[in-house]
Amino acid sequence: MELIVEDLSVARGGMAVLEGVCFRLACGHALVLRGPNGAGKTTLLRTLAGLQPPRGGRISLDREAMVYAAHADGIKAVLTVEENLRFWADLYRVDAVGAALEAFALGPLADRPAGALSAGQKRRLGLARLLVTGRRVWVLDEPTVSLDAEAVGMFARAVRAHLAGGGLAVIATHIELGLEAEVLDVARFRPRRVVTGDEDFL
Amino acid sequence: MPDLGKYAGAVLSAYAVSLALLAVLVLWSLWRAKRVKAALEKVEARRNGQD
Amino acid sequence: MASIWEYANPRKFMSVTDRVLPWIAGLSAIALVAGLAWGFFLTPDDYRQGSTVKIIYLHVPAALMAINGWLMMLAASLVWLVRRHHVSALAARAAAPVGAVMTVIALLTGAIWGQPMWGTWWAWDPRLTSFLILFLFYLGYIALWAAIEDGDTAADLTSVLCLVGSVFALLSRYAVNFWNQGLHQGASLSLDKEENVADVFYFPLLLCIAGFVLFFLALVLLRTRTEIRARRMRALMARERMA
Amino acid sequence: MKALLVRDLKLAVRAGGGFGLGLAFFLIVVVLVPFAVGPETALLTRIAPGILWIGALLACLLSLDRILALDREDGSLDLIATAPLPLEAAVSVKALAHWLTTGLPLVIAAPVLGVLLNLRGEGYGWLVVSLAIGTPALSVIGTFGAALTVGIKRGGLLLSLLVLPLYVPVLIFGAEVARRGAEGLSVATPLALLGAVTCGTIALLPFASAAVLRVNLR
Repeated sequence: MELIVEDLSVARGGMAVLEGVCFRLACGHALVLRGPNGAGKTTLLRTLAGLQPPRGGRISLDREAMVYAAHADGIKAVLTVEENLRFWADLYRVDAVGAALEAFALGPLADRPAGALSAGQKRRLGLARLLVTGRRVWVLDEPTVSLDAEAVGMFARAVRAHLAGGGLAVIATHIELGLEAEVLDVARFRPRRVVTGDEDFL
Repeated sequence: MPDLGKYAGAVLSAYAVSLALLAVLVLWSLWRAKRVKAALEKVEARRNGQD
Repeated sequence: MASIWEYANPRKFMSVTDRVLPWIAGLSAIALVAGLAWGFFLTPDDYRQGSTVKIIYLHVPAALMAINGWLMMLAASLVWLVRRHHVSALAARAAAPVGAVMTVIALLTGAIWGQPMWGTWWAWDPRLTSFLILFLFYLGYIALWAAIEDGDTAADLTSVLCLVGSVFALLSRYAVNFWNQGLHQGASLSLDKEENVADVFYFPLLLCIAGFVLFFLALVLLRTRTEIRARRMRALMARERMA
Repeated sequence: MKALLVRDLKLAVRAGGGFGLGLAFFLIVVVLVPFAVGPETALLTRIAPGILWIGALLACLLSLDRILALDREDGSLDLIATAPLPLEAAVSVKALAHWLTTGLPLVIAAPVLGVLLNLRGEGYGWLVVSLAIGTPALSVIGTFGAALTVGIKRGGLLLSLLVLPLYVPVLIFGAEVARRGAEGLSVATPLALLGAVTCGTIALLPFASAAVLRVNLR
C-alpha cells in the first residue's frame, strides 16, 4: 500500500488553489500538511478523499482503503455516543466499537446523548470513528481542533498505533503531534498564475 | 383596419397582450445586455490599465 | 473542414454572433411584421370562428416555440453534460426566460380565444393543462439557475433538472391526456388546425412561424452573449481578487 | 445499507426528528377542507379521494428538506459520501427511510381521515392501495429535489417549486385510482400506469439524485 500523488492540481469554486502537488507516502508513514488558512489544505484533502475531482494530475489511492474526517464530525445529537459509533462501524462492517471508545476514553460517556457532550468530547467521538472503519489510509482535516493536551495525546497515540499497524495518514494540522512525520508546506504549491475554471472566458 | 365584428375585443386584446409581452422581453434583454456590456468594459479597462 | 464545436469557443461565438445577430434580428422583424400584418389585415374571417381566427398567428407559433425552446434547452444541457462547453450551458440558461414568455403567450392567447369560442377563459383541456405544467417546469428551471452562485455547479444541476424534467413533462403530457380524455371535446375545438386550415390562413401562418423561430433565435443569441459577458466579468473579477 | 436505514429511522423517531409532523399536517388539511368547501356531505363524498391524495402529497412535501439538509449541516453527508456505500444506494436508502417515516403513516391514516370526508365504502381499499403504490414515488422524487437544493440556504421553497411539477403524473394516476375505486369503476388502467411510474422512478431517479448530490458536495 502506497499513496502516490503526482502533479496534482486542485480547485475550489472553479479556482485553482494548488498546483503541481507531488508526494509519496509508504506504509507506516504520516504526512503533515502545513500552510496558512485558506492555502488549500482542506481542498487538497477533499480531493484526496474523492469528494471533488482533481483539476489535473494523478492520485493513486484505493478509495476502498481510505477514510476521511472533516472539520465537522457528523455527529447526531439525539443518538448516544455508542449509537453514533455503532452506525459507522456497521456501515464499514468493522466491529471495533469497544476498542474505539477505550482509545479516546469515551467509555464512561457511551450512553450519553452526543448532543450533551462538550466540544472536545465531540471531537474525540469524531476521531474514534476512524478506529471503527478499519481503513488503512487516514485523511484528516484539522483533527486536533478543540482538543485539550491530554486528548491530543490520545490522538497521537492512536495515530502511532495506526502507523505501527502498517497504516498511512495525511493530516492537516498546526499542532506538533510528536510524530515522526514528513511535513509538506502546501504554500509551495500556490499556482504561479491565476488559473480558473473560466479559462474559456479569460 | 379590417372589420373584426363582434370578436374585436378578443382579437385586439390577444394581439396587444402578446406584442406587449414580446416587447417587454426584448427591452429587458437589451437593457441587461447593455448593462452587462458596460460593466464588463469597465472591468476590462481596469485590467488593461494595470498590465 | 471546421468542426461545429469551434463555435462553442466563447471568443469564436462572440465574433460570429456579432456579425450574424443583426441579420437574424432584421430578418425576424421583417418576417414577424409581414406575417402578422398579412394575417391581421389581409385574410378573411373563418366562417365559424369569425375574426378570432386571427389569433392563430400568435398562438400557434408561440406554442411551437414554447416546446421547441424546452427542446433546445434539453439539447444544450446534454451538450454541456457530455462535452462541457460553457457556451452551451449559458445558451440553455439564456433560452429559459424566452421559452417561458412564449408559454405565457400561448396560454394567454389561448384563453382569450377560448372565451368567445368555448364560453370560458380556461378549461382543463389536456393541451392547455400540459402547457401550464410546462410553464411550471420553466419556472423551476429559472429559479434553480438564479439560486446557485457557482456557474459550473448551477450548469450541472440545471442540466440534470432539464433532463429529468423532460421525462416528467412527457409523462405529465400522457397523464393529462389520460386524465381528461372523457371531457375532450373533439378536434373542432382543438386549436391545432394546421392539418385542416385553408391556404389563405396557412401561408401567413407559415410566415409567422418563421418569424417566431428567427425571433427566438435572435433573442437567445443576444441573451447568450450577455451571459457570456457576465461570466467573463465574473472570471476577471475573481482574478483581480486573487492577484 | 441497513445501518443507514436504521440510523435514519432512529433519528426520525427520536425527539426533534419531526416524525408525526407530516401526519398531523395531513389531519389538519383534511379538517380544513370542509370549512372551505362547506359541510355538504354529497360534495365531500365526491371530492374525498382527491382531497386525501393532495393532503398526503403536501404532507410528504413538508418533510423533504430534512432528508439531506440535516446531514449536510453536521457534516455527515461528506462522511457518508466517502463511506463504502455507493451514493446511489445511500440516496435510495434515505428515500426509503423518508417513506417509512412519512409515506407509510399517511397510507395507514388515510382511511381514518376518509371517514371524516364521507368517503364511499368501496373507496377505502383502492385509496390505500393507490397511496401505498404512489407515495414511494413521492419520496424518491422528493429526494431528487432535496439533492438538487442541498447546497442552497433556505432552499425549502425552491425545493417545493422544483418538486411539485414532477409530482403531477403520480398525483394524476394515484388520485384517478382512488376516484374510480370510490365510484365503483374499473381501476386497472390507472393502477397499471401508477405502478409503472413508481417502478420507473424508483429504478432510475436515484442515479440522477446521486449525480446532483456529487455536484453539490464538490
